[in-house]
Amino acid sequence: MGSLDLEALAQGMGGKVHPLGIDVPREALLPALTALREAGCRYYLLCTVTEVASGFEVVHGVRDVEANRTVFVKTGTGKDDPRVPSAVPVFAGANWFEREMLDLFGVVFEGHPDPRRLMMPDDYPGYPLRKDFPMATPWGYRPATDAEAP
Amino acid sequence: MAEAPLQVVERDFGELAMHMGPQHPSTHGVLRLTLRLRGETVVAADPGIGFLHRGVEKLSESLGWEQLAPVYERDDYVAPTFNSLGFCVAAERLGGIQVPRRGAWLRTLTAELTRIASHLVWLGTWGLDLGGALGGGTTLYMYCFREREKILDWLEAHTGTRFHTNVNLIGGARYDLTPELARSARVLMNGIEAAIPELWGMSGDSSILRDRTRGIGVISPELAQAVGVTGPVLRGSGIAFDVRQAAPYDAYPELQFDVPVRREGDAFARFQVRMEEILQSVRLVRQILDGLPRGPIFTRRPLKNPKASKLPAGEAYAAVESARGELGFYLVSDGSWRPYRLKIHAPSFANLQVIPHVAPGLLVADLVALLGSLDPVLGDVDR
Amino acid sequence: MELLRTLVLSVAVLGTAMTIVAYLTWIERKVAARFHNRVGPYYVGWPHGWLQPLADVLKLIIKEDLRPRRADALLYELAPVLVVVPALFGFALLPLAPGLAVLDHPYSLLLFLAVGSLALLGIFAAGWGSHNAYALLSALRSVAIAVSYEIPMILALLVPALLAGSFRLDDLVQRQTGGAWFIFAPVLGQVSFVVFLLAMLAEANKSPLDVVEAESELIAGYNTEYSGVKFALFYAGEYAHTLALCGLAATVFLGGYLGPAFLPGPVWLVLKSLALFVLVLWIRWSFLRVRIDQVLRLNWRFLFPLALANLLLAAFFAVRTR
Amino acid sequence: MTDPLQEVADEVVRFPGGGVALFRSDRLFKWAQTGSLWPLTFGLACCAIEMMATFAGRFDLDRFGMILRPSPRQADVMLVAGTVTIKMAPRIRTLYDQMAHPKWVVSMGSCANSGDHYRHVYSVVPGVDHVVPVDVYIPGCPPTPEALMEGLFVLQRKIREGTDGVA
Repeated sequence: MGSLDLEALAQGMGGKVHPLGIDVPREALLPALTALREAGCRYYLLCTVTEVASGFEVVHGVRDVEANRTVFVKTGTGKDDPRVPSAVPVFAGANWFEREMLDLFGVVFEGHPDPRRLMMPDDYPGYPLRKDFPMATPWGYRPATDAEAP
Repeated sequence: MAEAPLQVVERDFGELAMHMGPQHPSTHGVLRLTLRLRGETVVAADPGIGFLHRGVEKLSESLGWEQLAPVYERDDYVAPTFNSLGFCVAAERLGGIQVPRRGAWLRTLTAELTRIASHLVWLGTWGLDLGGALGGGTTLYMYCFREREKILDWLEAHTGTRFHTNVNLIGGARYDLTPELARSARVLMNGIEAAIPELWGMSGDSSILRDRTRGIGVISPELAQAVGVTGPVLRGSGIAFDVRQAAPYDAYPELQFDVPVRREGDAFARFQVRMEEILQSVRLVRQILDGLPRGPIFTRRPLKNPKASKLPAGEAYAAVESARGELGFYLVSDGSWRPYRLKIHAPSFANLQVIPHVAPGLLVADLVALLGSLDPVLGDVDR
Repeated sequence: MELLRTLVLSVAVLGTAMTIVAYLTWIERKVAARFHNRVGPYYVGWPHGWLQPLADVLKLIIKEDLRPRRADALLYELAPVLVVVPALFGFALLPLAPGLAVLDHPYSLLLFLAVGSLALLGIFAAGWGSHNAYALLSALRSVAIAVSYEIPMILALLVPALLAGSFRLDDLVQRQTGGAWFIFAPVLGQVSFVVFLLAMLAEANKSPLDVVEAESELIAGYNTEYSGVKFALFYAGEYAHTLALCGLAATVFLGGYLGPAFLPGPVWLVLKSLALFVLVLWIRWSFLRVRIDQVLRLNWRFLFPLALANLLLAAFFAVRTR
Repeated sequence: MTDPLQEVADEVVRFPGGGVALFRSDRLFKWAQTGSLWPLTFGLACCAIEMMATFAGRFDLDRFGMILRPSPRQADVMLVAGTVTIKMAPRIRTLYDQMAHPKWVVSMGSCANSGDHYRHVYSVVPGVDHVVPVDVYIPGCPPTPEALMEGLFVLQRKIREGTDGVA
């Protein structure tokens, strides 16, 4: 799958090409991933989120193992409504990656089968990896006094 | 008083919900498996992680480029040098920094030695899983750790610490190799090569291990690719993908080695892949010792003041082949003295995702065998 | 007068048995260390840790004796006793010298086996009583294994009984005088000894068949919830049960107290049992663990038919020579 | 390290004329407790690997009577080896409460001592002493096996001389 297809694919989806892969609008994310899958990128690498000025930038990494080519599919979301369609229907491997991003960034993945927190305790307030989240938030563990000990 | 009518209570035994972990001898650290069992058979298994989440990605947004390598070494603490190597390779790709040949070869030397040590820890703890702390498993664990101690002694002589060695710098290696160390490394490799048949005899040859691991936790190539498993788990399912050959870094373009692959995709296949990888690593170390080039070992001295070292703005993704698989760093830099955003693709994180797909139908004992064959390290998973 | 003799003899036998059982833990740790080429207990009781068992037992005694709140009180407290008493009872039946045994019963072989399997009740009571999922799973497994391995064990013991023509252990030993130990019987002896050995491994849950107390899967098996004295009882009960079975094997197959004159009878019995115990240790510390369904399959598909065929062969052989 | 039995021996008071020997019982019990300290397997992070190497053949803590016990009921010492996170802390507290008295806690490695370089991270408890009372702290990241053994000897000395563990 040569880079040429990337150019055509990006134009087709109304996005553009960037050094690590393609950048597509939110609605075109799933069609782009499915197209890449058909073109041979069946290996799911990772999903990450970067907080940029305009909001959150969700990046899915997929790879064609035979052709040894890795494509990063980016889509941007607004600051106030961080909603992105979930890639789990296309790639089963996205499950935990997306749950981690929900847990640490608060980006909501619509259609995710099991949207729970992955890393932090379930009742943890706030999203730690956001820039506005102070590093040493004192939501620490306060030891159970002996009275509460089971 | 009239006899109470005998009630026949027909009650389906139903499922027993049970937690395995997080403090459990065989879960390789703090992993909690929420199991639904029907008798001994697993109906559903949901791994719960986060018990060792140390917020490394948030921490790395407040540390300078030079200060980060030692922090990442504590992620995958069974094979530490791969983490700092992965970060340095990614930072060098982002900043376009050249690494001198001798420095690159030295980095590959410590990486391959760490791979052998990590596979020995895996075999030892897998023995404990399959054989129990008061049984034959401990014998396998003792023999594996005896060999590993020799490697750790050599690393201590070369770098000063047993396994968090801080050998890798952005732009080269920190410690040079003296002739005596090269000689003792050769003796070390002969020792390891002699020990592998003995370890194989204690584990691979015993029919008990074969019966316990053959056909257990079969991962089909399609599932392997869809879930994105990596390393020996991926190569155990018939997909010959190794970052050292796909995207070679440091000294690998100039070294000859082959990548062991198995078709069956079960726990025994992964066992065979890792055992052969140890032998390949021994071969690699010997090639490095024979052909070590002369010259400097790093291009830029590690700067005392972290604010002085800046990397250009931009994004980069680079990966290394750690003992557990593809350890990738997705760097986003805004040109300042510290990274803007950094995502670590942890191999154990991807490998653990396969459990809910493969666990149903296994016995509890098989689940332990499957978990051992995936070789997860929870520091790597939780970051 | 009779009562006094039995009392003195039983105190003597029980005393030596318990000290041997205590030192079995030391033997096990030393033999295991030898397999791992390390040192094993050394500094507690200076030369080679010979006071280690005393330290372990004393520490366990002064530990806090606790019971989980939701545990079933009766079962939880009774379980350790139910495990230890049947194991110790076995020592009463083993003949120490011609005609000298604490309890000389015409069917002492069968009595030994009957009481021996009572220990299973204790294990199941512990598993069920301590209200812990792991212990429950372990209790279910122990019932499955013990029931299925009783049969080959009994069949294996029937062969020497058949050859000796009596169930009295003393007669069995008398029959083996002059070096004609039953293990040397042409085919029957070796096969029944191996079958008995395997059954013993499962019964006393020693690896590779120790699925009952499989740490990696079930933490500490049925004694997960026990601490202090009760755990010490379990610990001693398990070793006593193994030593009793080794003693039985020595009596039935290796000619109990028979041996060259320079050592008294009982010492020969002890030496042979310890030799068998070290053999069990050798097996325990060198093999990985077999899975629960493989343990049962090994029994029903291989051990049980083999024991039956062996018994038929022995019956045929016995009729021909009688 | 003087041999504990020697100390117990010279405590023996020869009853004048009679064959009876008097022991001060707490010396004997302390000798038993230090002679068979059973740690609870509680590996969290890198220190767990170093702890396993210490229990392996080369450093072999079995020489001092220490066997690893998986269940908290049968353990005397809780060896906390690794970073304590806020998600793991309640479980550490539960395990500590399940252990039978007299019990001790050894905090191994600077992560357990004070949280080390993860000290200011949102998900890390800065030191296990926020969760359970600690008897001995072992510095190092990770402490070498010799350091761990030294820490356990200090615990033995503390048991022998100091307070009898946690009340």
